[in-house]
Amino acid sequence: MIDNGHADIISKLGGGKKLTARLKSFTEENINEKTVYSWVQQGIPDRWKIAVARCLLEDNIEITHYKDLLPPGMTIDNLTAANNSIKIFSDSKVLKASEKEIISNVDKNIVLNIYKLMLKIRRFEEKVGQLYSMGLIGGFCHLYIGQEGVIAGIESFAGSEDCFITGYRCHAHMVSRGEPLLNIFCELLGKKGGSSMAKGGSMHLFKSDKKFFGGHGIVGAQVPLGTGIAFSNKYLNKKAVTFCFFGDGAVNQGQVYEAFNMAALWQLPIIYIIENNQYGMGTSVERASAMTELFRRGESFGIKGYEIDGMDPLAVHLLLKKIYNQVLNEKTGPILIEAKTYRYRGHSMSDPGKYRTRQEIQQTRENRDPIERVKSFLIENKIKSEDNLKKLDLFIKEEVLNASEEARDIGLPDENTLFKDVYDINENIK
Amino acid sequence: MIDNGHADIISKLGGGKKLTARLKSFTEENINEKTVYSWVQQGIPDRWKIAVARCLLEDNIEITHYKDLLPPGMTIDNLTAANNSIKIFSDSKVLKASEKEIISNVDKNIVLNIYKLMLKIRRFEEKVGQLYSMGLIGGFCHLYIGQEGVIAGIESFAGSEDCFITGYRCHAHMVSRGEPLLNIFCELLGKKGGSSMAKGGSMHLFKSDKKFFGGHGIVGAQVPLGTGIAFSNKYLNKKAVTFCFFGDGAVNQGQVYEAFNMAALWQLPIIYIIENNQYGMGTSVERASAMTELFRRGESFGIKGYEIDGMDPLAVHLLLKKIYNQVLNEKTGPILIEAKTYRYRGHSMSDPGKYRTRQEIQQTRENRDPIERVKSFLIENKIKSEDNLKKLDLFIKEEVLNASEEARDIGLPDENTLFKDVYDINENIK
Amino acid sequence: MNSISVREIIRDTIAEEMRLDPKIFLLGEEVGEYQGAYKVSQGLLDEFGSKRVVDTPITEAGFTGLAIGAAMNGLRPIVEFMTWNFAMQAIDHIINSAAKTFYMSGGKINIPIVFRGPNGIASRVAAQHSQDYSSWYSHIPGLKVLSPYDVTDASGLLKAAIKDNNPVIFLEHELLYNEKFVLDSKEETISIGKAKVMKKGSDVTIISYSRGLEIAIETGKILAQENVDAEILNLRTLKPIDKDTIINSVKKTNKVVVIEEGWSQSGVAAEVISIIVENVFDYLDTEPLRFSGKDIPLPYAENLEKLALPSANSIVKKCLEIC
Amino acid sequence: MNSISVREIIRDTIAEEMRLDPKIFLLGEEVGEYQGAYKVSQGLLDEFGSKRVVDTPITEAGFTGLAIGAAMNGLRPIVEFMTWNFAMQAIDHIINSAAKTFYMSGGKINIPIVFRGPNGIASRVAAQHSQDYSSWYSHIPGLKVLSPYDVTDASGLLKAAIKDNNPVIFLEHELLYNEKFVLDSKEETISIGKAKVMKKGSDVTIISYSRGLEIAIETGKILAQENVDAEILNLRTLKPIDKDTIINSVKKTNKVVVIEEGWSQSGVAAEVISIIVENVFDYLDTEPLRFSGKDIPLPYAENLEKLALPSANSIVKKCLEIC
Ligand SMILES: Cc1ncc(C[n+]2csc(CCOP(=O)(O)OP(=O)(O)O)c2C)c(N)n1
Ligand SMILES: Cc1ncc(C[n+]2csc(CCOP(=O)(O)OP(=O)(O)O)c2C)c(N)n1
Ligand SMILES: [Mg+2]
Ligand SMILES: [Mg+2]
Repeated sequence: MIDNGHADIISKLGGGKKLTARLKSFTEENINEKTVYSWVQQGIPDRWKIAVARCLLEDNIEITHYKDLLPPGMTIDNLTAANNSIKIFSDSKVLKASEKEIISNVDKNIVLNIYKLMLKIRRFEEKVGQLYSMGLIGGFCHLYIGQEGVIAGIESFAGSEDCFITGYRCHAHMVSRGEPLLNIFCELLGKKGGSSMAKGGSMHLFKSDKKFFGGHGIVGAQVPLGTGIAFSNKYLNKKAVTFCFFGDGAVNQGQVYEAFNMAALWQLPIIYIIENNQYGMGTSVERASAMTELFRRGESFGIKGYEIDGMDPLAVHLLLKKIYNQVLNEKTGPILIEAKTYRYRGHSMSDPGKYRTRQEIQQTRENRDPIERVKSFLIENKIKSEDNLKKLDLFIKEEVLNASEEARDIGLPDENTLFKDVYDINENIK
Repeated sequence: MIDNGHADIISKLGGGKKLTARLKSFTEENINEKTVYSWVQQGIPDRWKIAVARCLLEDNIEITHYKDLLPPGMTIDNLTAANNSIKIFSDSKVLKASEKEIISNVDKNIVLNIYKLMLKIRRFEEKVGQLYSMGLIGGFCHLYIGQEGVIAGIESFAGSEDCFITGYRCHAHMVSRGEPLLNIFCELLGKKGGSSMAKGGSMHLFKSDKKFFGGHGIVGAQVPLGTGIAFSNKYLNKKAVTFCFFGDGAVNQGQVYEAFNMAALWQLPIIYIIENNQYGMGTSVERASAMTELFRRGESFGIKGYEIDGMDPLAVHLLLKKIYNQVLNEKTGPILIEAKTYRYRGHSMSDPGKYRTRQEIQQTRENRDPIERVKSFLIENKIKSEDNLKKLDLFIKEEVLNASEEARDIGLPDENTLFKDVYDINENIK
Repeated sequence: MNSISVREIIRDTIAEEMRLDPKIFLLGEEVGEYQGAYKVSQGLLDEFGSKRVVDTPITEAGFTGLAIGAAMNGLRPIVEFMTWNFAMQAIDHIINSAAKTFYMSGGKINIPIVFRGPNGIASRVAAQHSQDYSSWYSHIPGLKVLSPYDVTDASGLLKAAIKDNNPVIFLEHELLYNEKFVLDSKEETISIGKAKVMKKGSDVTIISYSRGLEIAIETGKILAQENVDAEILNLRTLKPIDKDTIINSVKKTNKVVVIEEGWSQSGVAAEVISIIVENVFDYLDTEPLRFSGKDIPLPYAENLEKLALPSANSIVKKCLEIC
Repeated sequence: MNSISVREIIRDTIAEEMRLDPKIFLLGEEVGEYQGAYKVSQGLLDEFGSKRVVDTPITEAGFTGLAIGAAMNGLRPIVEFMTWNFAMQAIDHIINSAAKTFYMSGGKINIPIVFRGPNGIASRVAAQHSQDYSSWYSHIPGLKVLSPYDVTDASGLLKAAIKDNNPVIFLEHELLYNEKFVLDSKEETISIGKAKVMKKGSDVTIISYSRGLEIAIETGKILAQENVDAEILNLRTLKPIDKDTIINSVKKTNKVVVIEEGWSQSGVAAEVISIIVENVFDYLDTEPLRFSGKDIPLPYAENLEKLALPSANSIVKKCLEIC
């Protein structure tokens, strides 16, 4: 008899008889007392070690003394978790797509469209930054530069009935939903013809015909609002998914969890997307969040979460499309996505940005830039030549420049619009 | 060669060489390629099945085809969880104490004190119910009858420096912290000498000398407030734990999670106690909460949770005392407790209570009543005789009656107190 | 004619409108299976089912935001707050997400939504459950604020609120729910923004709204015995407030008294008085008077609670001094 | 004498008080490592460390409740709201947990806490970031509400606020942060509840507070050129409001103009005017005037934003009509 302590274990668990009964609860197969008694002499077979270990844990018996009960791939934490998962068990996880998978599964045109959209957003935002520095844009102005992969990856599969909502960092969503750049520039410059009549400015952009519901200034507010949009789609039997974007700072707002609970309770068709750019203003995720695996922030409310690399727009396309289809077609209810991303610029145009090093930004730009990443993909896979892409860039730059110049030439909004649209003067007559 | 599909598995995982490398990441022991190759013929040994299964999962390969990889006690959910637990892994769990443990670990005097306190609370609340029905108490009035085991179990080990805070269902906390019954009755009856000068009434009781901070009417508000009390204790280096009580309805309020996050981030000495009496007003937990294992509501914020039977006050004493000591001495940071309990009366005195059956209440009373439970314990373990306990009850009833009669004889508060205590007119001079 | 309670008329009006438009739904705490914390929604779950009568978790910020989001996308929610005190948890959404969005979006996104529930004091529920939010909400552009007194008000104003394409704050009063009145069939619909002359008079104008009107009416009766003929105005709408009706009455009586249960500082009476002095200063024979709730959190004790609120007797006394 | 900016004086005052009492601590979003979103707390983390200068997650309701809880148990928190707009998320705690508790507990639990941050409009930040909460907070018993204009106000009032044993609302103005003034050493401490006569005059009383005072002063200067001698009052404290100083000034000038950036309905001006007509109606030569922000959510466009706010020129015109 090898002294592996197994006899001891069996006695601590109340003897062979009791143990047999308990082990039966773990399996449908027939296990009899005799077999279990035999383990006193022969040791517990590998196959049964885990079940025995769980019994020990359940009884608060120190399991660390019996390390050999745990095979490779199993830790005490894992077991404890198994023991405690009484009903649900979140299978939140990190999603990854290999280059191979992407090559064989993503259409070339889609790759190109993603690239174009990202580039358009980047060039647009760069121009906005310039105009702001020239004093032509007022108030707060939050650029999306660096994060383009997230929206472009999602836009690549979203339908026109799908709904979008986000915070104040909303220029990219307008571009992505197809608003003419001129109207956005006019809004930012506070001109006639602005997409919000120059009433909202940078933080309050909307495109109702393409179901983009803004553009909200209060951190976290868009999460219940987006949940309500999903509620209305379900109520109206519309086949549509709502994409609700918010930041790693917003993720701590209480109303987010009130919304999560209702979305899960009522199984609403919504995908929450945390754009984790690692800072809420000047505060890093670690300094703001006790639990930094943000994709697991829905678990306590029964919402499955996935982490994804938001700097890999093709992976976003490939992997989130699957999830999107489940939400749309299989009515799986809400899903939480944490897209790891990064912003190269300050929080807003007025952020001195002393909370992070230049090096950190530089390295991310060099190693993880979503545009460069897709560019290499296009070239390496011979979808487009470098030359081609250069021309494309010039073309987009020109488009952006023209729109901005045109906007600058337009006048201020009419003064008599001051009191317009405080109230909707139409009456709903049924 | 048995066709258990193992050869297939190994090939799907990229062959023996690749697999060997991956398996090494699960263990410190030496495993070599030859061994792994041999599995193609001989099958994967039980000991390695779990690690292999995790590889399959990681690669999104349908594991259901390979059921024999999972030994008793291990489900796919468990494995998935194991795969996804990157950093933290909650070991929230259900706590239980056997009668044996209680007998050998709980002092007889403590049992008796717990009993006395519960009885005092019950008789007090019964009298309050009577007075309310007679029209002598105004406004809302929420009785604690049925839930006495929770507060009594906790009071049995709490120190005088420890802090308490709860919602509007707060009479028991006053009794438990030792406020003379007369003052509480005066408050409820709106009389001079009321513990809040007859300004607060039933929902707003406070006992600052014993660190009971109320008595709050806004569902959930006490959770950040309690967290702040814990913050101040840490700031002031006081050795004290804060007990913050709230309901199964309150548990959905967003501010609860804002508080959880800060408590975990700053490792505050606080024990959150969800008194899950199964209804928030007329709404059952299932109709209000997507994830009904409320003790796991802190997991997404890095807070460990325990479920406990709140109808078993001796278990509350025994098990929570341990946790309390950890929080107090080992500075483990916040803990979340879900105490399963039940209220026999309506939500408030004006609740018609049609959302549950009489039978449900009756059964709980008969089978789970915390007072009856401890009474039996006292008698069975010969700590007190039935007769003894009867006398005790009479004594307490008399005490309650006297206090209530005395309060009824007292006059209304002076009218000139109307404008008193709107502001604290003392100045803090340092 | 039969009389009906304010509680019932609100329920009936909601039901009537819900029958007309499937996009209208009611949500809030305990509105469904419990039949409403104050039984206002009694029977609605039975008639309309749980899709349209939605019990929410206790998460005011969350369900208010959710309802506003639903309104942005084409539904017409009626949000019941168990009491308006709890709406403070959600007030950011009411103001920032509902009131401001139509303007901020340049008219793109309208929010047809009604927020309703009991406002102000109840009986003996103490400070946290007894606040009157009339002046706060009527301070905010983008909102319409309605404050019914009797069943005619409640029915006509609620219909108008539900049909309106803007966020509407509908301030009920718990202590009026049981009051019975005869419905005035000539006022089936009421325009938002119009006050009502409840009683014509020539000596003094008494202005109030909601339960303050009970005091106003009582004051009027006592004054009548003293041969003072008071005109009594029911504001009905607090925003946009009906300046014309106020002004015209004061032009006639040259004296004015404003009654409110809420606190006085920057309250509703302060606004009414400011409107009057701005517009018809020269018509005033004497200083306008206001009678408000005392400037304290509402106390629990019966005698103190009573003292904290305006009473007809003290108002009559002052009126007789100026009349 | 050297001048100093409002931003700096607030910082210096906080630091001074923190040196005196270890129970005082500052918490809020970005107050520490970032040195304050508007740099008001610059350098404080360095001096006092992260125990006393606490960066919070973006959870206004949570950290406000937490600070109030800490105050209940003996600390003296200063809560910075990045702007007061975001305090709407926390307003339930400010009102229900802070303002009402001392009274509700019969004087057992006091809450010594200061809530501070920029209030009202900033430049071009649009409706959700531009609300003036002066009248809302000054409506609430249990709160004291302070509204500094210059560095003397800011320093003296903030000291008084931090020393006070009650919840104090301290409404700063972003567009005044950079303004420099010479500190009046005769006013090292300022009593809460007292207004200040900024300029004596005999023809008309102009009353304002916070940045409205800039307009008031400008108005006064232009009027002087027209030989109108305006008396200018700085309210300083909005609650409890200083009736005596207002009344005494109007008794002298017999004419009054009130300026506020906030909305007019049940605003601060409405209260000031009501106080005047209630108390010194007979002293008034003509109707009191109020100039408020327009009754709309603040628009983004430069020209519209300007039009939405009161301006000295239009005020002067009206003043000349009544003087
Ligand atoms: C309720 C509220 N609190 C504070 C702010 C000020 N604020 C604006 S953006 C921001 C940081 C948000 O960070 P995150 O959610 O990570 O989004 P990101 O800016 O990184 O996209 C803060 C604190 C606000 N707008 N609303
Ligand atoms: C913010 C807020 N919303 C609603 C209410 C009304 N209300 C009072 S108690 C209650 C139910 C709370 O249930 P739970 O948290 O389970 O506590 P219990 O009453 O069961 O002890 C509700 C909805 C309130 N007081 N505050
Ligand atoms: Mg961020
Ligand atoms: Mg409950």
